[in-house]
This record gives sequence, structure tokens and C-alpha cells, in this order.
Amino acid sequence: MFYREAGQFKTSYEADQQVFPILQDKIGIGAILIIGLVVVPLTGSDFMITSIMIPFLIFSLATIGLNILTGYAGQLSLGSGAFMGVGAYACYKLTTIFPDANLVVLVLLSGFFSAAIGMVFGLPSLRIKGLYLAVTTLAAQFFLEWCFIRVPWLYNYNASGAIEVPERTGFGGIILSGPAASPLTRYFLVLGLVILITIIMKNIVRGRVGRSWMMIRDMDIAAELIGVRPLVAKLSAFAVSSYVCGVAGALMVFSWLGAAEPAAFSINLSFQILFMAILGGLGSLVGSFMGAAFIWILPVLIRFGMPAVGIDIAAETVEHTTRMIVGALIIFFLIVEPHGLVRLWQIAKEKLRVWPFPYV
Amino acid sequence: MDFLYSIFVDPFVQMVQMPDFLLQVLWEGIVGGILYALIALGFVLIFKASGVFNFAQGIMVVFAALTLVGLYEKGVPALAALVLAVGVMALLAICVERFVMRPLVNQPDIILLMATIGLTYFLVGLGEFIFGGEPKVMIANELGLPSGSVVLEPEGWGPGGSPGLISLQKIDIAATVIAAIMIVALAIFFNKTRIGRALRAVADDHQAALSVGISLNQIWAIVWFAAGVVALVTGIMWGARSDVSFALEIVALKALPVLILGGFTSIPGAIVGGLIIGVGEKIGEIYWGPLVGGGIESWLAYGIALVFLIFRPQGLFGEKIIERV
Amino acid sequence: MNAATETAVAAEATGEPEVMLKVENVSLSFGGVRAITNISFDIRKGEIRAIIGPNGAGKTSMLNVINGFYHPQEGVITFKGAARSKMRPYEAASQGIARTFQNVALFKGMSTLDNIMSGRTLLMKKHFFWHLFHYGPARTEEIEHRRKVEEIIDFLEIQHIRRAPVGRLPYGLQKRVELGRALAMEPELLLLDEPMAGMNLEEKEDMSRFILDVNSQFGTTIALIEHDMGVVMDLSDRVVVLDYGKKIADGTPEEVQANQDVIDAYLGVSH
Amino acid sequence: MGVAMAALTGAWTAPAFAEDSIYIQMPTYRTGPYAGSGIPIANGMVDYLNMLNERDGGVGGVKLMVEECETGYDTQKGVECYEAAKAKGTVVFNPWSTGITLQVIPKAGVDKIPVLSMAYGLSAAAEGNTFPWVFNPPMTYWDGASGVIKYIADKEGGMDKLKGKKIGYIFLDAGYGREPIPLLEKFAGEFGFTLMQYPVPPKEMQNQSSQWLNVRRDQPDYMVMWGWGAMNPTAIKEATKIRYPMDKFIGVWWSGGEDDARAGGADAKGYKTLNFNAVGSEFQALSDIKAKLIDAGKSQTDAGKLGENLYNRGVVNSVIVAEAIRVAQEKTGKKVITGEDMRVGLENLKIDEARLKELGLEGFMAPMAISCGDHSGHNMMYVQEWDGEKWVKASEWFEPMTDVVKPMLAAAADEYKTKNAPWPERTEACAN
Repeated sequence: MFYREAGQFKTSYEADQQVFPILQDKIGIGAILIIGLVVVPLTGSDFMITSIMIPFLIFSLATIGLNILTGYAGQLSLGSGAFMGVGAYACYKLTTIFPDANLVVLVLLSGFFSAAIGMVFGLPSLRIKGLYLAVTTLAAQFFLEWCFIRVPWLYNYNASGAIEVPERTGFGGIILSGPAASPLTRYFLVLGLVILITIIMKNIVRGRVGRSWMMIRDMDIAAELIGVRPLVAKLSAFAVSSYVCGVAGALMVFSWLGAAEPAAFSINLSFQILFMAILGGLGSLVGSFMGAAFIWILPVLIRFGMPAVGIDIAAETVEHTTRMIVGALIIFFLIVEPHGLVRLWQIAKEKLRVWPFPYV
Repeated sequence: MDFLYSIFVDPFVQMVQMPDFLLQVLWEGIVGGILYALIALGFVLIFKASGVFNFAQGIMVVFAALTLVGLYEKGVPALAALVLAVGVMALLAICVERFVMRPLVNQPDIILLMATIGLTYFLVGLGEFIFGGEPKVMIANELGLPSGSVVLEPEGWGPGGSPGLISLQKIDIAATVIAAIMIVALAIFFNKTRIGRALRAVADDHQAALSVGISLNQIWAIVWFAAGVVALVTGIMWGARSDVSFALEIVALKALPVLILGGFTSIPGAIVGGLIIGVGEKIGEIYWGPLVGGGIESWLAYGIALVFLIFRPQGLFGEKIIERV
Repeated sequence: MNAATETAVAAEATGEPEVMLKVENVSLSFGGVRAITNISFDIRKGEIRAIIGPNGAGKTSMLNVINGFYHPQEGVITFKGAARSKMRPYEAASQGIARTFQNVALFKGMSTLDNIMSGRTLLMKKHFFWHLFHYGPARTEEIEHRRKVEEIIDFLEIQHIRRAPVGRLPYGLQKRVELGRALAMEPELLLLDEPMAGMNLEEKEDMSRFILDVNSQFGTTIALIEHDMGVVMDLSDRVVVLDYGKKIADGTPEEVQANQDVIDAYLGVSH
Repeated sequence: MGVAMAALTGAWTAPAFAEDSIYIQMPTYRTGPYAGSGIPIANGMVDYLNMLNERDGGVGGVKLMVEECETGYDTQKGVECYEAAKAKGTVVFNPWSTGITLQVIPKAGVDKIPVLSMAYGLSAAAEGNTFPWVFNPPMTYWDGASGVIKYIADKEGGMDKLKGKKIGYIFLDAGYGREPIPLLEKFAGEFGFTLMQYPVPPKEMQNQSSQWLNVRRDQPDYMVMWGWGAMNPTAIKEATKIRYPMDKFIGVWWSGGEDDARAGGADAKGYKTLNFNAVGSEFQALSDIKAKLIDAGKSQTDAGKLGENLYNRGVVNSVIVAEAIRVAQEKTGKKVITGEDMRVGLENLKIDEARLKELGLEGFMAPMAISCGDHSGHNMMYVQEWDGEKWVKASEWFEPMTDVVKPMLAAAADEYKTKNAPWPERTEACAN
């Protein structure tokens, strides 16, 4: 009744090819944007913004990156954590070399470094497929992690072996990073970049390039017979995916953590991102947000919510329970809907479409 | 020039000058390799029978060992704890079959892989919840495993003609022997028993196996149990070498390159692959590692597997894949 | 190239039909197993050429050789006058060869519309950069190709399933979408691998009509593999018969039907 | 939805201190690969503060509200704990991980939360004038490294005897283990010994046979270890395996857990580590913990583990916290103090023999003092030795080589300042 597209006619292909052709979707996305841009900044506490919203957005971005590669191009990767690391270290190097440059520009530039590295490690995908490829991406993960420790130039020879975020300003003296950057500034910076990159990714995946990725994913042989060059398609997917992951990594350090040891980009981060992508739904940008929300926000809610509602248990028990619940929920969701949360959402929408008279 | 020398000549000079040390390195590599191979073996068992890439094998190793030690610490005698731990692995196998495998039958590979990663999360939480997070000392002595070492001192094998020193830990020797026994036992199990034949039938073709009256559910429970027992043995051996803690989980990832070398379905492949990786990474780390600051062991195994795959995408024992349209 | 043009001109001049693809002495084997032995035939521009034979005769392998998926150990393939050696499938595609598959090879995760759009891949040239913003040239291009794709959708009468994910479509419709995808490539030579397998009579009639229409309306040359002899004999201009990887007959449907070897090979299936 | 969530998060992160209590968040890790070291420390920290609540009704008559926050030694969760602690108004933050410490160092000054990284974290943070909000008493890693070298020289019979010696350094290949390297390298140059490095990647903590094979080949005269968590027991086992002389194997204070040495069994006899707290439970304060908490079932501590090294380490941390609160109360005249008051308290902290006696901790730790410019104090340490079953004291209390360390710390602090420019100048006044 509320979600019905009857009566909304399209008279041109332009109109038909919009991202949100249905009026209700437009209203929905508008509402989400208003919540993100106005409601959260006005009502959210610092804790909510810094520990829930900022990481959620950054993880969403990284998940979009992985989704490009795994969801759209069908190449399973366990190395996204390391590619995020490349972005973070690149951004750190850039900001020490060009301390006066606008941080946003540097963050966007740093993605190109991880794109380049991503392409190098994407080369084996031309011969290796499926789970075998997944294991070879572990080579990238562990090798890069080793480099983050073993190449002191990357962290400016800091005795601590970590990268520390200096204070950087931009847009007329607003402090964008470092301890003095306000949570709201960091939030808007992250939100802005996430929105920008999401729009760009949506454009890529609905056009020729995105289609060529999906062709390779769904049936690589047929794709090749239609004229897709596997080399170009796979490497471009690795490049775009690593770019997005790289930007997410740079944001993770500059807008969220504030400093990072190599361990921050460990295999666990890669798994975290992979969970988000799969649970949200492979091959869906909306799903990336849903997956990130599920994997990041749910444990935080359990961790801080259980004591808040009066269930008083030891901190580590909360941690154990969280793990068990998240693990069980992952299995549960895979059983209920292997195509992820986004598929559940679609089913819900289809139900709404005919509600309340499903048989008319 | 010096650089080339240090890469292409010096390591070999070192090997020749200290043969006892080289042998020791090889031995350590073999022992490490066998432990990787044991983990890989658990993967292979499950993959063969159900096509599931069981990511949780590593954590099952920790979980099994923790159960054993945890029970012992709670006052159960060592051997009884061992039997109980086997029982727990059986229970785990039944639960996994019932609550994970059965509802997910016929799903794509990646979904099943993800489910086992979910299982990993769950088991980590459960293990720490029940037994706590402290590393535990493996009850190797109580189980009757040997301790101490056998020391060989071959004349003139040390540096400059001095007597050499090769020290073999008895526990490592035991691990090698037990691994060998287990492989033979598995081979007999697969080839000679009714269940073994059913397993092979399932591995070949699920549909066909079903049509001759083999219960898939039963078979899956059995392979998960077999993998659980392999995990328990692995856990005991590895636990005796270091300690039982969740940090082992990451070491277990090394079984993945082993699988790549050996192929996902080959038991001999897992063993040979394990040995290649184990020896390869030790030799690499000891003789070439210092050139780049050491610590290359963390990725060398994956590097070896990657290079290998580029030239032989089907693995050591896999058949050449002919693509069809 | 010049030589090719010349022969074409010469062929026209003499009234001989122009040869589009020529297969000469091609042999293919997989690790000792011979799939195709020393086969030669040609496909003329504008004709419908059928390749028939019992199961395992090497028909699909032949198509795979033609569009570059398999590389024959021996023999030469000449397409539009240019001989070629090792060629990747996407190069065949860019030269104007399209095909459908025995087991439908659609992109299961995409809608009908996107599947047919995917056939336009090679015809879309706009730079990656524009795609980032879905603006300017990239957008104009998408719209323009969308128009073409809609024409194909109309032609194949599949408007109602435009948005449906192809994985959920019945088999007959999937086959039709696959044909649409091949047509979207605007091919000069269209290879159809058992386009009517598993269809009922009505669907077969529809498909036959589409094949004839494609041939006559767009002037596309068609090579098809089919088991239904009735369809083959009605549709095709010339037929080549394979058995155990060897060519046993080649000619018009009437000639082939009368050939004793063919009758033997089919053992009673023949009429 | 956003509003609802905001309300929810607001509910549990609202300032938690009531009128008459002081909120202290304790990031701990009872899970993850480092839990083996983390659990006894967590127990020690929490028990001491809770015991003060039970016995004395808190500090200065104000109850302490102690809450653990599980980090799992993970930097992501560490930051989350910090944000939660900030929202709830903790008076001090103990990161208990070098990675988390590095993350919060720049934030501390902005958020006005003193960071106490007791004998870990960034060594340079000892420079109070550069890092007014960070404290790392009783000494830094560089003090520790200098102490090890001093101890070795002592055994060899003088600094000049170090010439030509080979000293191996096996360390966790992360910020923590890399921290002492600059100092060790400087010493190697100055005293003429060779420093050989054996990094252990965190992933390979339990798989150290390569490192120890290298040790066997290189035959260093001494081995120094900077290990943590599961790395320690594995290293000790491997050392016994290659028959490395255990009395020449010296760990930092974080490599001295009972469980660590126990893994090596009787073979580990002779293994040494630095320490700055006593081992054992024969102290009045610990007896109080046993009586008031453990016996009353109000603690997670296993009675048998009371008095173990890392447990006592946790207690030291809480002694520093509690004493700083007391000093802060005295200095400011307030009962319920804030983070800013706590900073003042820490900066004026002085725990002398007499005070230790009052606390029922005579001989439990060396007297220590922190000052405005020196946030570490470079206090005394000693060497303990594993006798096969327990730790025994193997040296007198001795001082680090402060004269060498201090200028290096100053230089390092300056370097940090330039690398993280613009680094804020100290605005907090000294000694009030």
C-alpha cells in the first residue's frame, strides 16, 4: 500500500535508468541522508559519532571496495585488510611530504597507491580461480603486513614502528585530523567521502565496466566469447576495489584510530570486511552498508547495551558472548538467506508492494 | 656483486660448512611441515566428503586441545580426559552436521566457507567462555608422550670439523610417528571399511551415493568427527611444542598453502605439500631471511604456493583441468 | 587484407557466393584424445549452415575452434579472408563472431536487460573516466545502446521479462535471451549450439522463426548445431555431418539425407 | 531510528560518576592471543581498587567505580574503550597495549584524560614537558634495556668487558618489541658489542623454531627478550630445546609471568627477567585482598595465583592510580576529582618507603616519584631468576643508566614533536 509503483510511468530511457526510479525509494534515500547529515550530528553523543558512526561508515566503504572485487567481479579476496593498510601508509607518507596539502585530496590520492599494489597482486587471478585465488590473496595480506613492519621508510623511522596522525587543516583552517579535530568534522569528512565514492561506484557498476565485471563473475568463458578481455576486466576490478579499500584504510587511521600499528591491518581486518560483504549481500552496494552495520554495530550494542539494561556480567564474558552470538548469527543468516541482508530487504519490499492484498 | 654473492653463494657455503646445522634445520622443517600437514589433513577429509572448505579446522585444533587440558585441570584423569575430548569432538561433529551442514546443503562453495568462518567465531567464543583465555600447558607427560631429546653428535659435522650437534625432540619424533600411523589408519579406513567406501562414493558423486542408499547426513557427521579426531591429535602435538592457546589459530592458516600445493582432495598431497612448505620456509628463513631482516616466514609459505600455482594451477596431485563450454 | 578484398570482389564478379569462413584440415586433440580429425568445410556469407552428427561427434568442439576457445593443433581457419593462428575468444568476438551455448551460458546474476546489454560491450567505447560520473558521453552512450537493446527485446518478444533476473526464467526463455545477447553484438557470423534443445514444439517453432528472421532481416550468417533433423532440414541451406570427429558428408539437406554414411551413422534416426 | 540509537548510546555512555564516587575505566584483555598475560594483570588491578573500596571505603572517603573494558589487545576495540571511558568521565586511562597507547597519546591532552602506561608504551612520553598528559612510571623501556646491559656488564665484570661480545635480541615484531632497538644499537656502538636481532612476527608467536635455530647458529653470549603473551612460553621452550644457557637469557619485565617460565619446566631454571615489583603474597595489602575479596567470592582471582608476578604488576598499577587520586585530592582539596586533577596528582606522585609501609606494601616495590618534567621517574628495578618453580630475587635493586637514557628520551620527544607538528605546547602549569 505504501510501497507501490503503480502509476509511476517512465517516458524516456533516461528516466528509466535512474538509480532510484521509484518515488518511494527516493523518499527513503532522502530520509536516510537527512538522518545522516542532520539528525545524527544534532543528536548523537560523541561516543555515538566516534565509536559507532565513523567506524560504521569506514567499514561500509571498505566493504564496498571488497564487494566490487568479490561481489561484482567474483574474485574472492582475503587481502582487503592489507590493501587498506597500503592506503593508510600512502596517506601518511603523502601528508608528511606535503604537510600543507588538503587532507581530503591526499586521502583520495592515497587510494591510487593501493590500486597499483592491488593490480600487482591481482595478476595471478588470470590463472588462478576461486578458493585457490583466495589463498593467494593471503600471500598479499601477509607480505604487505611484513612490509609495514620491515620497511621503516613507510613509517618515517618512528621508534614505535607505528604511524601517528598529525594535525592537518583544510577548507580554510578547519582542523581535519589529529586529536584536535572535532568528532563532527571527522564525521562529515568521512560521510562526504563515503557518499561521493558510493555514487561513483554505483555509476561504474551500472555501466559497461560494471557489466563486464559481472559477466566475468557469472560466466567467465561466455564473457570472453562476448568480447570481455579477462585481463582488463579482472585487473580493473582489482584496481577499483583496492582503490576504495585504500581510501577506507586512510580514513580508518586519519579519521578514526588516530595511530596505527601494522597489526591494525591484520588478517582479522580482512575477515571482518569479508563478513560484512557476505552478510550484507554480495554484489550490492546497499548490502555493504547493511553488512557493516550488522557486524560493527551489533557487537557494540551487545558490549555496551547489556550492562546498560542491567545485565551485569564481566567484560570478557560479554566479549565471549558477542563472539558466540555473531558467529551463530552469521550461520543463521547464511541458512535463512545466503544472499545476504539486502535480499531480505528486497523480499520485504516485494511483500510491501502487494500488501495488504497479496492475492488481488 | 657482494649482494649477488650473499644470495647465490653464501647460503650454500653455510650449508656445507655446518652440515649438522643444516640437518637440524631440515628436521625442524619436517616437523613443522608435519604439523601443517595434519591440519591440512583435517581440511582434506571434510572437503573430500562434502566439498566444504572447512576454515574452522584451525580452531577445532585449539578447541580440541583446550577441551582435553581443560578437563584435566578440572580434575578428570588424563586418559579419561582424552576419551571425553574425543566424545566432545563427536558431539561437535553431530551439531555441525545438524545445525550447519544440513540446512546449507547445495549452497555455493563460498557460502559454506563463510559458514565455517562463522563456526570459527562461535568456537573461539565458546572455548574461551568455558576454559578461559589463559594459555594452557599441554599434559603431554600425563598422556604418556615422551619428553626430552635425542642428541646426535656426529664427528666432524660441526663448524670447522668439530663434533656436530643434532638434537631431536622426542615429542617431535612421536609426532612424526603418530602422523604416519594416522595416515595409514585413514588409508585403511577409506579403503577397507564399509563406511570408508561410502565416504569415497559420496566424494565422487553425492547424487549417485544417495541413490544407492548412503545417508549423506551420517557420512558428514562421520567426516567431521574424523576431522575432529585429527584436530585433537594435532592439538596435542602442537600444544606440546608450545602451549595451547588461541594464538595457534593463526598458525593454522599455514595449512592453506599446504592445501594449494597438495590439492584440496589428496591425502598424500597434504603430506607432501606440508613437508615442502615446512622445509621450504625454514630453509628460506634461516639462509635467506637475514638478507631482508628476517621474519619472512610469515609470508614465505604463501609466496611459495602462489608461485607454484601460477605454473601449475591444479596443484601437485590434481589433474589438468580442461575447460568446457 | 587486400588479397581478401580482391577475392571477395572476384567472387562477386563470378557470381560465386562469397565465403565468410573457411576451415581447412583442422585437427584438435586433448592429451591424446582426438576430438576433431582433419576437417575442412566453409561457410558462405548470408547462409544458414548446419553442423550435425551424433553425440560426441565433435560438433561443439568445432564451434569452440571457430571462435577461438580451443586452439587446433593442425589446420588453418580463414575468417573474412584473413587466416589466423592462435586467437583469444574476445578477438573472435571483436571480429564479429557471436555464439550461444549448448547449456545456456547466461549471466545468472543479471537481469534480461543487462544480459542483452552485455552483448553491446564491444560496441561501447566511451572512456572509463566518464563512467565514474555516469554523465556526458557515457550516459549518452548507455541510452543509445539501451535503444538498440530494446529493439532486440521487441524483436524477440521478451518485453515482459525485461527486469527479471535470468536465473529465474524458464529454459525456453533463457535460450531466447541468450539469442538476444548474441544478436546485440551485431555479429556477422552467429554460431548457435543446439538452440532448440529441450524445447517443446511451440517454442521450437518460435525459435525457428527467429533464426530465419535474423538471417533474412539482418543478413547475419548463421552456423547452427541441432539434433532435431526436421528443423535442420527446413532451416539450413547446407549441412555438414560429423561423426567421431571426422567429416562424413557435406552438402544441401537433400544430398545429406541421401548419403549412405550419414544414414549409417545415425542408425535409423535418419529419415 | 537514528534518534532511538542516539538515545540508547546516550543512556550507557552518560557520565557515570555519582556525586560521591570516582569512575575509573580499566581496559583489560582476558581474551585473544595475549590473554595469558592479560588476565593476571587485570585481576591485580581490579582487586586492589576493589579492596580499597571494601576496606577503606575507597580513597579519601570516595568510592572508586571500577569498570573493565575488554580490548582483546585489539586497537579498534581499544579506541572504542577510550571513547566510552571519555564519555563516562574516567579520571585515568590505562591502555595496556603499546598500540592503543600510541593512539591515545595525542588525544589525552585534548580530552583532558591522563594516560597511565606503566612501564610500557612510548618511552619518550617520559618527557613531561612534551607529553604533559602521559605517564610511564616507574621506568621506560629504554631504562629497562639499559638495565639489562648494565646487569650483563656487571656479570662480565665491567662495561669494558662487553667489547666483542654478541648480544642477541629476540622481540615481538611490533611497536612494543621495536621500541628498545635504538637504545640497544647506540649501546652496541658505544660499548663495542654486536647486537643480533631476532624478530618474532606476532602471527608466528607460537612457532619460533626458526629464530632459535638462528640463535643456535649465531651463538650469542647473551639473549635479551622483549616478549608478550604466548610468545614468552614458546621462546623459553625453544631456548631449552637448543640448550641455550638459561642463565644468560634475560627477559624484560613483561616476559616474567609464572606461566611463561613454567612452560619450560625444570629446564627453564636460571631464566632471568627484570622486575620492579615483588613476587609473593606475603604483604598486608594482598592479605586484605584475599580476606575481603577472594574469600568473599567477590573476585575472579584464583586464590593460588594471588601474588604471582603479573598479578602483583597489576596491583602496582592500581597503587599508582590510587595514590595519585589521593595526592590529587590533597592538592585540590576536592573529594571527587576529575581527569585534570588526576593529572596533577600523578605529576606530584611520591611513594616513599614510609608510604609503602602505610599501604601494607613494604618491599613490594621500590619507592618511586614522578615529577613535572619527568613522567617516568627512572626508578629502580631488580633481576629475578626462575628456580624451576618460582621466581627468586637474583640481584639488588639497581638504577637504570639514567644519564644515557635521559638525553635520548629528550631527543626522541623532540623528534616526536617535529614529526607530529603542530604539536601543542605545554599549557598546564607545573607543581601546584
